[in-house]
Formats: sequence, structure tokens, C-alpha cells
Amino acid sequence: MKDTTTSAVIEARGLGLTFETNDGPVRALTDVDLSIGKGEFVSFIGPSGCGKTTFLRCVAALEHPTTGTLSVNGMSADAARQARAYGYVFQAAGLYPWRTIAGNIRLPLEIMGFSRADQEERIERVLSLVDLEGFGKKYPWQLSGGMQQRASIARALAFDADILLMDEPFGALDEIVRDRLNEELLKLWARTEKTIGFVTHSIPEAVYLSTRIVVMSPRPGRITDVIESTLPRERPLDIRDTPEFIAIAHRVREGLRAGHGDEV
Amino acid sequence: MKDTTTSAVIEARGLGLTFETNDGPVRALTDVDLSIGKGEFVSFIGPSGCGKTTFLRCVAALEHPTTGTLSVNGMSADAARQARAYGYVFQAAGLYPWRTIAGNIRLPLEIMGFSRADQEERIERVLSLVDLEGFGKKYPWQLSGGMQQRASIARALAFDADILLMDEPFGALDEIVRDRLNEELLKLWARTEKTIGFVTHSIPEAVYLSTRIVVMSPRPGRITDVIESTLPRERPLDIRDTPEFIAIAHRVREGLRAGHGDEV
Amino acid sequence: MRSILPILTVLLAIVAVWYAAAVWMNSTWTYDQAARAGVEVTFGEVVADTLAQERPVLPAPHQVAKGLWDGLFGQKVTSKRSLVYHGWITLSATLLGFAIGTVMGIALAVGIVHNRAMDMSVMPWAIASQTIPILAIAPMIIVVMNALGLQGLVPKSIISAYLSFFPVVVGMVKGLRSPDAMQLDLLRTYNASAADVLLKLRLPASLPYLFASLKVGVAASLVGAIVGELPTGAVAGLGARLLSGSYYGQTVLIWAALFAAAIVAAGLVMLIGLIERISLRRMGLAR
Amino acid sequence: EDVTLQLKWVTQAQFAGYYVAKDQGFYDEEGLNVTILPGGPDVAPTQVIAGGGADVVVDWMPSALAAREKGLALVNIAQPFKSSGMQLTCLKESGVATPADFKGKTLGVWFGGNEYPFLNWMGKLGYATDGSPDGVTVLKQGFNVDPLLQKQAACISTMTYNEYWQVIDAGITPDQLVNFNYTQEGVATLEDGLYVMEDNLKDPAFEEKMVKFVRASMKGWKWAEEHPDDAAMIVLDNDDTGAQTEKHQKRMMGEVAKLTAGSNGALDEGDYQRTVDALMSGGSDAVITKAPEGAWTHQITDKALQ
Amino acid sequence: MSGAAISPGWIVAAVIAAGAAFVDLRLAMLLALWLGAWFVNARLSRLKGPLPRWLVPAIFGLTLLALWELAVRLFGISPVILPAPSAIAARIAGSLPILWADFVQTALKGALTGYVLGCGAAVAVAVLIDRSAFLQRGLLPVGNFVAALPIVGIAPIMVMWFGFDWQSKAAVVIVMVFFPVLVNMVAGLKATEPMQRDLMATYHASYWQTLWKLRFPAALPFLFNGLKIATTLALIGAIVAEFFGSPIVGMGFRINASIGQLSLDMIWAEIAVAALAGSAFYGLVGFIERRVTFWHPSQRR
Ligand SMILES: Nc1ncnc2c1ncn2[C@@H]1O[C@H](COP(=O)(O)OP(=O)(O)OP(=O)(O)O)[C@@H](O)[C@H]1O
Ligand SMILES: Nc1ncnc2c1ncn2[C@@H]1O[C@H](COP(=O)(O)OP(=O)(O)OP(=O)(O)O)[C@@H](O)[C@H]1O
Ligand SMILES: Cc1ncc(C[n+]2csc(CCO)c2C)c(N)n1
Ligand SMILES: [Mg+2]
Ligand SMILES: [Mg+2]
Repeated sequence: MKDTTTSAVIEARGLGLTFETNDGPVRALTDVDLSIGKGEFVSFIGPSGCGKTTFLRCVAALEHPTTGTLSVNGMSADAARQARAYGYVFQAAGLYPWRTIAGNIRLPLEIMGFSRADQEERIERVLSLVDLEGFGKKYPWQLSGGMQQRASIARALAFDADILLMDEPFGALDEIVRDRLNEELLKLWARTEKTIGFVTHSIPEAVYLSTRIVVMSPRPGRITDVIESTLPRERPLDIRDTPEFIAIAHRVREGLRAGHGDEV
Repeated sequence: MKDTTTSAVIEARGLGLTFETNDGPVRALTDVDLSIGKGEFVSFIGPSGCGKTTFLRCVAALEHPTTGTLSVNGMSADAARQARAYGYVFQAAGLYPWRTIAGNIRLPLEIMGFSRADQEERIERVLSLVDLEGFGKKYPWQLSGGMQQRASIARALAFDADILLMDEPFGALDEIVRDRLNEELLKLWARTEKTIGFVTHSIPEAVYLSTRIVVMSPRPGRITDVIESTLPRERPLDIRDTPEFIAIAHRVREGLRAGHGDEV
Repeated sequence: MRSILPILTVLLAIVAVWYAAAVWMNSTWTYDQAARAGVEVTFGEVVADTLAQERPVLPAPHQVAKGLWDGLFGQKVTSKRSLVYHGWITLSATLLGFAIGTVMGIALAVGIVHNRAMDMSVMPWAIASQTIPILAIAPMIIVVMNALGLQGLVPKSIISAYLSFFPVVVGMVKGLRSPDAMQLDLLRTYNASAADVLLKLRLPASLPYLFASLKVGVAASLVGAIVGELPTGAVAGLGARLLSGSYYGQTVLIWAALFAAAIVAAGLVMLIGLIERISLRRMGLAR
Repeated sequence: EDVTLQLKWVTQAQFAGYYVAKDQGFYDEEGLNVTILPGGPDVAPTQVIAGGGADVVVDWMPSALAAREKGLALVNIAQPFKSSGMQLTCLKESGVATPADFKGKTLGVWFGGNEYPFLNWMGKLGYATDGSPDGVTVLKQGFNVDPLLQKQAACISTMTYNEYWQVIDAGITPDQLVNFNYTQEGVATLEDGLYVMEDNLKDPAFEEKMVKFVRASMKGWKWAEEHPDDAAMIVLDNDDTGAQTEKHQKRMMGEVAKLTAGSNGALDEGDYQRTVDALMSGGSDAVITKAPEGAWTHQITDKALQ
Repeated sequence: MSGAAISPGWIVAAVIAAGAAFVDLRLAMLLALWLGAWFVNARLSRLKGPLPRWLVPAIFGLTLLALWELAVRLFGISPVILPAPSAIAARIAGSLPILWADFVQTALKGALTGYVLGCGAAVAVAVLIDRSAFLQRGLLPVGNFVAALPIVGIAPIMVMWFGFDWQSKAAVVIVMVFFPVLVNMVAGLKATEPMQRDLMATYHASYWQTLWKLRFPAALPFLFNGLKIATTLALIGAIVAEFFGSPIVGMGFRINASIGQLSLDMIWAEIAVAALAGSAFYGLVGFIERRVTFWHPSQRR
């Protein structure tokens, strides 16, 4: 008993969340049961409005579930947030306009009390990780949309949290950069054994990255399928042409289509 | 002579744009020569920061080129803007928070003086086109990221401009919805003979939709390749499995990679 | 420099209207006096007279300009007839009051934003405090402060602070609450302390509101300093000038003092505008 | 010894005696270090003395007695002004020649404790002051004579030594004006007197101080009466606002001298009684409802004037 | 947050109160009352629902009044310096007709008229200034200048120009409220995001359409700042202007006339009316603000 709870980094049981709006309640999540173990890479996929962001926000204790229980690192989501257990990449870049790119990346480092030298060193490292060397001194509005998004990824990576929650981090990137960042992310994951929750709309991306893929469906938002990946941990880019990969991708697509089907 | 200029809806010659920033000038576009004919569907693809948005903004007369000439519908970009020649979908949704979703879509209709009844009818139509029936009365912050993006697409479609400029409109959508909207967009295009400029990061999307694909490369932002599509105008979704499609996609990928290569 | 022409144009227009109004408003007196003396006056005479009256209803621009010139440059700055001397006295109370008021205002706003009890209880009473007619309680403040052994600059500054803290509170409460949900959520994911949220998000985000408030606040401070001068016997300062001008019907003197006060206020507002531009630019917010 | 004197109005020849006493060293001779605080429309001397801001104040008797009835035990210790300088000044062209013409006219009055003599007078004349048709319309007048010049009021309150001359200076000749002097109308009340707190008087040291103060002040007044122009210049020197003019102050000193003439500083019981009667006769508007007890004393002047 | 009830702050406060008892028992009583009330409020404010919204400020206000009453009694403060709330209440109860007449004259005729005209003018000028760069550069400095004229100076002039009745008071109010509203409105009209403006440009929206559909809504949070500050200024302005000449009715007149009679209870009665009217006015504007700027983050806590 003890074992399973400690190994489950994120554990949701019967999770539900209903928003009250001006024209009636919106059930964003219902009955979500999910347990994510240490070192797992779990992708969330599903039509827009199905509750992916809402679920990630619950895990991050930015939203409070109306029903069910949720534990993160064996404690409440809020306690985990207070222990700075995770880094979060928002769906929109959300850079502070009065800070330069480097200043934005420095923000969490300042708050968490990293030394000045350490800050500089980390900023350099993550800027080059997301291919933004030389843009540290620019202001957000001087960057293209994709560059802003990369800056926000860099910001979340800078302080090396054990859990990474990423909400469509690569949505605004072209395939080449995306491939590169996918590879980098996998390397980072392999190296550091982070636990990663990852929202994406790209089936190949989900399959390529994940150890498990959670398919969700809207109105009310819920989990309709959970697909275990049988791919090895070591994944060169051309693994995407293997039949195994294509089979998994197919299963995900079917799951997605089913989710769409019962509402359109 | 006369003929070619009238048939070219968008015509750029030696276009260049340099931003002055706090740490030196940024050459966002150089030497762009491009002519887009009436009824063409042209996609722009390229690494983030290569100037796709900047080019679209020049066409929309939201940015003023520092060198070269640009004509839209045979007039200056600014005159075309004043003639309300185009609908523009921004990279970020940019909905006004004080208006409901329906209110946001109504905005251009009010400005362009559509009748009340016409407004309602159009709002209904575009809301269902982007799959947001029933969300008209919600406020932007009550919608998920993808839903907001769809609302902004609906807003640009509502008033039926001859030219559509779309900056990564489907970036935050899942594959299924994206496929559906791709199909819808193609239908709309076939039906209305609109001229469409479309920024995307997805190679299959670009190939599936376009009559021509413009590949761009950054630092300085420029056109490195222009690929004519040999696909027929009529395109079922499964055209994407044909060898012809795959060949074009391959060429685009090569072009992209080359663009990346000479800078990374 | 580009603003010279527009300002001159506007000024010219104002001066023209002003002259016309001066002739119109002062002519009653001219006609009355002529009637009392039993003489007829031509329009030319009326115009000449209205622009040179000793107690005009509306002094002509050149009369005010001359009064201002005499007051500013006509004597040593240490002279009691110098507007520079009086202006300085008022300015010093204004600056002290503004400093106190701003610090108080920001502190209160921070408290209100962070503490529900303060939000609910302080704000209504801060509002109520501002509806108390300052001129009515200024004498009491002076008397009470006097009993506490405080005289001179401080009581005036307190009144000045009392008027200036409010715009700062209202603006800053709004400004400190202006960051949107995502910007706040980001800091929550870092489990940032309240102090961090304040320093790194709320304060920078509130700057546009802060500067608008400061401009209003500094003008209010000046009014407060002038009001504060009255219950101390109005011995020195622009308020004293205004009032004593008023006792003796020295219209031109009133207007000169009024203009001096407005120059001080406009100068302070422009100074804040300058600081605003510089700091917004340094923060990359000026586009 | 320190003495703080709160004036009723701004620095002007109305208070020349005190400035002269200070300037000529009369206070020094008595070993007093006197601080003179100017007043103004926003300074109520009664409030200042109640708050401990002054040892002695210059005030008009109506407001002093009103304050006494409110529980602030003020005592008149000296009365340098023998006669009243208040009057109602009217423009002839507005059709006012006698008090009978007031009906329906607009009259400017100073409030803030100075309205009692006027209300009392109107009461005597039988005019309502509440705006009813048979009465007069009362305006709370500001601090200058503009309402008369602008013809916003038919009559305004003036002091013989100040506002009246401003009207003249503005270009109206005396023959275009009609003056109703409160003394002549028999409704005069005592003006600038010196008042202290009753409790303080029980302290012999304070009493001693006031004796010295009154003695020196009266010396100042008499000096001012004899050297009006010099006194006016002394006043000017003490004006921190820099708004007073020499011409006006010299003329004011001349007029003030007429009012202080005949007073050696001691309060005349007859004058006092007239004031009290006037203030109590107002019916419902009466300023004071019962005859004050111990509102004045000769205790100081007796010693000072030996 | 939840531990605040017995946080170190409270202990420190209690120690201070106890310490004060050694200095002066009366002081300690006042402090104890204050701390007690604050404690209750801190608790109450954490409750949900509409009740605390009213209860908390009420308790706070009652505490202030109780402290005031207690202080006046314990320290024997003279009623000509500061009357006790009970005395003021008695005076209010006894003078309702006078207070009402004064209120109508000053608050309704003087302040309200001036407020409406002044705010309207400021918004119009802000739009003018915003409309033309020429005026922006020419009028704003001049506007700053004219509108910063101190009330003490303009009130006598307005009385001279517009007479003794409420019209001159309204004129003073106009000048007083003009500046805060102007400054905030100008700042507000600038407060749109580039992308929001670009969107309007793509529609080739006319100036007025952009103004009405984008800049005006975006400016509302700022405008309401100005409007709220102006409510209190309007009342002060109308009252203070009466000090410089008025008919014999009005809140400022009454206060001014009462100073000479040392009727401080009457002065405070008028102040109480002013505070009540001002708070109600402010509350009304705040209520409208919540209604029309519901979308602003500051309203979406
Ligand atoms: N306002 C600006 N000021 C300065 N530099 C700018 C500005 N806007 C864009 N740039 C720069 O111009 C270049 C091109 O930007 P642009 O937004 O056109 O890229 P993009 O191709 O749309 O990229 P993405 O796919 O990431 O949106 C980038 O290097 C960016 O930093
Ligand atoms: N603050 C809110 N108030 C009301 N409803 C909300 C709010 N936030 C989200 N919702 C609703 O909750 C549902 C789920 O939203 P969520 O943002 O989790 O979707 P998502 O799966 O992330 O979609 P996308 O892929 O488009 O980002 C949506 O129907 C949305 O309208
Ligand atoms: C508020 C107020 N208004 C008028 C007077 C009347 N007054 C008494 S002495 C004096 C100076 C002589 O010109 C004046 C004008 C006052 N005392 N206080
Ligand atoms: Mg989402
Ligand atoms: Mg872009």
C-alpha cells in the first residue's frame, strides 16, 4: 500500500471540476482517475475544451477540484506547490512585458533565491537549449510568437523542478525546431528522471515522447482512453517510421476520433 | 503588362523591413519577391522568427516595409486596408475581454455596418463553422485556449473579405478538429475564390491546403524556396497518403531543413 | 521641441479669447462709472479702459503677465513681495506633504490588496475622510498640532498629505490588482511569497496607474499646502498671497499668485510625466 | 517671559498697538517676549486659545460672549477699542437712503461671529432675514468689497478703517455711497478687546504677566495714535505676505486711532452693558440667552494703569 | 493566513497594550478596544457571503466612534475643540431640516451639477487631446496648468463671476474635478494593447469606431479611478467654495458660520452629512464601475 502511494507522483481519484459561469455551470472535468509514477512521461491529448488545461491546473493547485481527491508527491497539490515541486509552461507564453527575456527567465531564480552567478549560468544554458542565444536582452514584444513560447519554456526549465507540467509548449513551433526540442526534452528527461505531464495536439509528438498517453473527451471533460507506450526509452527520431510507432499512433487517433464522434 | 499586375492580388518586390531595437537593428525581412494571384492559397512556412508574421503584417499594412514595394489588389497596402480588402487572424487570439464571444465576432460586422439581422445570421454561421455553437454568450476568459483561437478565426471569417491572412490559425487545435477545419477552409476557398495567405508550422497542413508553399529562413528573414503544388484543387483528406503529396511534403521539409542548416 | 508650435497656437487662442472676455466682463464697470460721472464713452475708450482697470473682474493677460513678472523677477527672491519667496514656502510644504501622502497611499493600497479585513474596513473610511471639507477641519488640525508642539511646515504638510494620499490609494489599489490571472498563476507555481508577488508583479504592473495617480496627487498636495496656509494666519506662501490679494481687492495680485501656483503645479506634474516616460522606457514598456 | 497673542485678522494697522509695542521695545521693557500670531478668516481666536495655542487673544465681544456661553470661559481683561468701526455701506443708485429702504434688498454680511450686531439691528427694524418676501436677502459676504462694486448686493459690511476705503479707492466717490454706522444706529457692539481664559487669571504669575502685557500694549496704542504714519510703517514691516500698501495702512491707522481714542484700556461698564443688551435682544436669534457672569474684569487694567 | 488569529502580530499587540497600561490606563483602554475590534474584524473578513461586506466596515466605523467618544470622555477634551459623537448625534437629530436644506443647496445643486459638467468636459477634452497629436502637445500642458489652479484662488473669482448662489460653487467643482478625470482618461485612452489596435486597423475602423469599441472600454478602468476621486473632490469643492461667499444656506456656509459661534457640534454634524453623502456617492460610482468593468482583472478576484 505504502509503496504504491510513494511511487505515484500524481494521483487523482474521482476528480471533478465544475465552473460556475453567467449562463450556468460548465463541467470541465468529471471522474478523472489517474496515477502517474515517478519518472513517467504522460501526454494528454484531446479536442479543445476537453479539460486538459484544467487538469494540469488542478495538479499545479492553480484550480481547486470540486470533487474527488488529488495528491502530488504524496501531499496535497497545494503543499506540493508550496514545496516548489514543479515547473509549469502555460499555454500562452505569459512573459512579463517589463522584463527582458533574460529577466523573465531570471524571475523564478530570483524568487527561489539562486545566487547571482548561478542565475547567469542557468539563463545562458536554457537560452541555448531553446535556441535563443543572443535574445536575452530583447523585450518580449520584440520576439516572434514562437520565440516567446520558447522563452517561456526556458523559464520553466531554468530551476530544475522534479515535475514538469507543460501545456502545449511546442504549439507555435515549426516541425524542425519542434523535432529538435522533442529530442532535447527526451534527453533531459532521461538524464534527470523528471516526471512530465505534457499537453499536446500532435499525435506523433505524443507517441514519440510519452510512456503513457491519456486521451480525453469533452462535455463533460473526462478520460476516455489511456494508452501505454511499448516503445523503448531510447528513441531516435526515426523511430517514428517503425510499425510499432504507427500502431500506437493509430490507436491514439482512434481514441481521439471516438471522443469527437460522440459529440459532433 | 497591365494583365499581370491586375491578376496579382499581392505583389512584393525587393521587400525589406528592419526593426530598430535597444540593442541594434533586426533585419526581419530582406529582399522578398513574391506575387500572389487571385484565388491562390499560399502557405508560409519557416523556423520561428523568420519573418512570416512580419510579412503578413506588411501585407495588412500593419507594418511598413523599410525597402522595396508592395501592392495589394493593385493599390498600396494601406489603401487596400482601407478598402477592407482582407480578414486577418492573429497569431494570438486577441479577443476583447469586455465582449462575449458573439460580441467579439460582431465587432467587425458592426464596424462595417452590417444589418442587425445579417449580423446574427453570420455569427451563428461562423460559430458553427468553428464548432462553438452555444458558446456565444461566454466571455473569452471562460474559454479554453483552442476555443479562443477558433473564436478569433470565426471573427475573421464573419465578414467575407476577398483576402484572408491567417497567422497560425490552427496552432492550438488537435488533429481531428484541425483536419475538419482544414477541410472547411478548403471548401470555403473553393466556393468563394478567396485569396489566402496562411502561416503554419505543419508541413502536411501546408501541403494539403496550398497551391503554393513559401519556405522562409531567418537572420535575415528571406524566402528560400517557393514550391508549386501539383495537387488537384479537389482534395479529399486521404490525398495525404498519395505519393505525390508525400513528395511535395518531402521537398518542403528539405527546404526547411536547409534554412535551418545554414544558421544552426 | 515639437510641442512649441502647438502650445503657442493654443496659448494664442486662449489669449485672444481672454482679451475678448476681459473687455466684455469689465465693460459693465466702465459703463457704470461713466454713468455715475454722467459722461458718454465711445467703444474705443471702453476697450482701453477695460484692459487697464485696477480692480477688473477679469484682468487682461498683459496685466497678469506684468504682475507675474514683477512678482517673480521684480525684486530680490528673498523679498516678501517676491512670488519666488512665497512659491518656495508653498513648494516645500507641498513636497513634504506629497512625499508623506504618497508613501501613506502606497502603504495603504498594499495593505488593502493583501488584507481582506483592511480592504473591507479601511476603504469606506478613507473615502469618508476625503469628504470632510478640509477647510473646515484644517483649523482644528492646526490647533491640535500646535498643542502637540508642531508648528510651521509640518502641519501644512499633514493637510497636504491628507489630500494627496487618496488619489494614490484609489489608483494603486486598482493598479496592484491589474495583473491578469495568468501572470499571478505563474508566480503561484513558484510559490512566490507575497512580497515577491508585490515587488516582481504587482508593482511593475501598477506603474501606469501609479503615475496617473501621482499626477493627480501632486496637484492635490499643492492645493492642500495652500489650504494649510490659511488657518496659520496665512502669513506666507502662495495661499497667503491669494488671500491677502483677495482682502484688498488686488485682482491682478490674485491672478499672479494663482498663475504662480499653477506654474508650480504644472511643473510638478510635468516632472512626474518626465519620470514616467523615463521609467517606462527603461522598463521596455514605452513603445 | 513668553506671551503669545492671537489676532483676529491679518496683520494690519487695526492691530498697530501690539506691533508698535513689540517694535518699540515696550514689551522688552516689561521683560516680555511676545509672539504675535496673525489671524484670518480661517482662524477663530476662541478656538486657538481653547486649544492652548495662545495666552491672550484679540476678539470681538459678541463672539467672545457666545463662546463663553458655549462653555469656554473667556474673560475680557482690556478694551483698547472704545468705539465700533462697523458699518453698512450702500450704493445710492441701488435705491437705499434710509433703513426703511432695506426691504427686498440684498445685504452682504460677515458671518463667523460678526453677524450678531447686524441680525440684532434687523430684528430691531423688523426685517426678516430668512429670505421671506417682506424681509431682506442676506448674503454671506467674502473678504472684499466686490459684491458692492459688481452690484451683487445693495449694501455690504465695511469697517470705517478698511473696506470703506477700498470702495473709495475703486473709484466710487463718497457722495455715491450711504453709510449706516452701527454706533449711530444704536446697535454697536464692542470690538477688538483682549481676552484670556478665566482659570489662568487665578494664577498670580499669569495675572502679573498680563498686567505687564496690557500696560505695554496700551503704551503701544497711545504711541501709535500719536505717530500714525510711523505705526503704519511698523505694521508694514511685520506683514509677511507683502500684500499691504503704505497708503492704505497709513489711512487705516488714522481711522483706527479715532476708534481707540478715549480708551485707556479699561472696559467701560456702560459699553459692556449695551453690547450685552444688544446681543440678548435678538429673540429666537439671540446670540446669548442669559446675562453673562464674570465675562470681564478690571483686575488687570487696574494694576496696569496705576 | 489562517493562523493570523494568534500570529506573533497579535501577541506583540497585546504586549503593547499591556505596556501602555503602565504609562496611562486610559491609553491602554483605548488600545484594548481597538485591538479587540480589529480581532473581530480579522475573523469576520474571512467569512464568505455578503454579510461581512457590510459588517466589517460598520464594526470598524463603530470602533472609531467608540474610541472617539471614549477619548473625549476619558481625557476630558473640551467640546469647543472636539465634541463627542454622542453630542454630534444629538445635534443631527435636532437639526434635520437645516441639514437637509444645506444638503440640497450644496450637494445636490452645487456639487452634483459641477460633477456632471466637469467630468463630462474632462472626458470630452481627453478625447480631443487624444484625437489630435497637435492638441495633445498643445492642450495637455495648458490643461495641466489651468486645471491645477488651487481652489482657494478660484473660489473668490467664481463668486465674482457667477454670483453667490450655487452656480459659482458648481463652477468651482467643474475646475476641481476636471484634472483628475482628464489625467486618468488620457492614460486610459492609451491603455490598449498593440494587437487590439492592429485588429481595428485591419477593419479600417474609423476613428470614432475605434474610440467607441476599443479605446473607450479599455479606458473605463482608468476613467472610473478619476470619477471616484472626483466624487469626493466635488463635495469638498462645493463646501469650501461657500467659504468665499454664499447665500445663508449651505453646508459650507453653516460650517463657516458655526466656527464663529464655536458650535463644533454643528460643524461635525455637517461633516457627518458630507461624509455620508460622499461615501454614498462614491459607493454608487463604484457600483457602476463593477457593473461596467466586470471584465477587468481587478474586478475578477
Ligand atoms: N516589434 C518588433 N521589434 C523588434 N523586433 C521585432 C519586432 N517584431 C518582430 N521582430 C523580430 O523580427 C523577426 C521576425 O519576427 P516574426 O514575428 O515575423 O517571426 P515569425 O516568422 O512570425 O516567427 P513565429 O513562427 O515564431 O511566429 C524576429 O527575429 C523578431 O525578433
Ligand atoms: N475560468 C473559467 N470559467 C468558466 N469556464 C471555464 C474556465 N476555464 C475553462 N472553462 C471551460 O472548461 C472547459 C475545459 O477547458 P480547458 O481550458 O481545460 O480545455 P483544454 O482541454 O485545455 O482546451 P484547449 O486544447 O483548447 O486548450 C471548457 O469548456 C472551458 O469553456
Ligand atoms: C470670517 C470673517 N469674516 C469677516 C470678518 C470681519 N472682520 C473683522 S475684523 C476685519 C478686518 C477689518 O477689515 C474684518 C473683515 C471676520 N473677522 N471674519
Ligand atoms: Mg488548454
Ligand atoms: Mg509569427
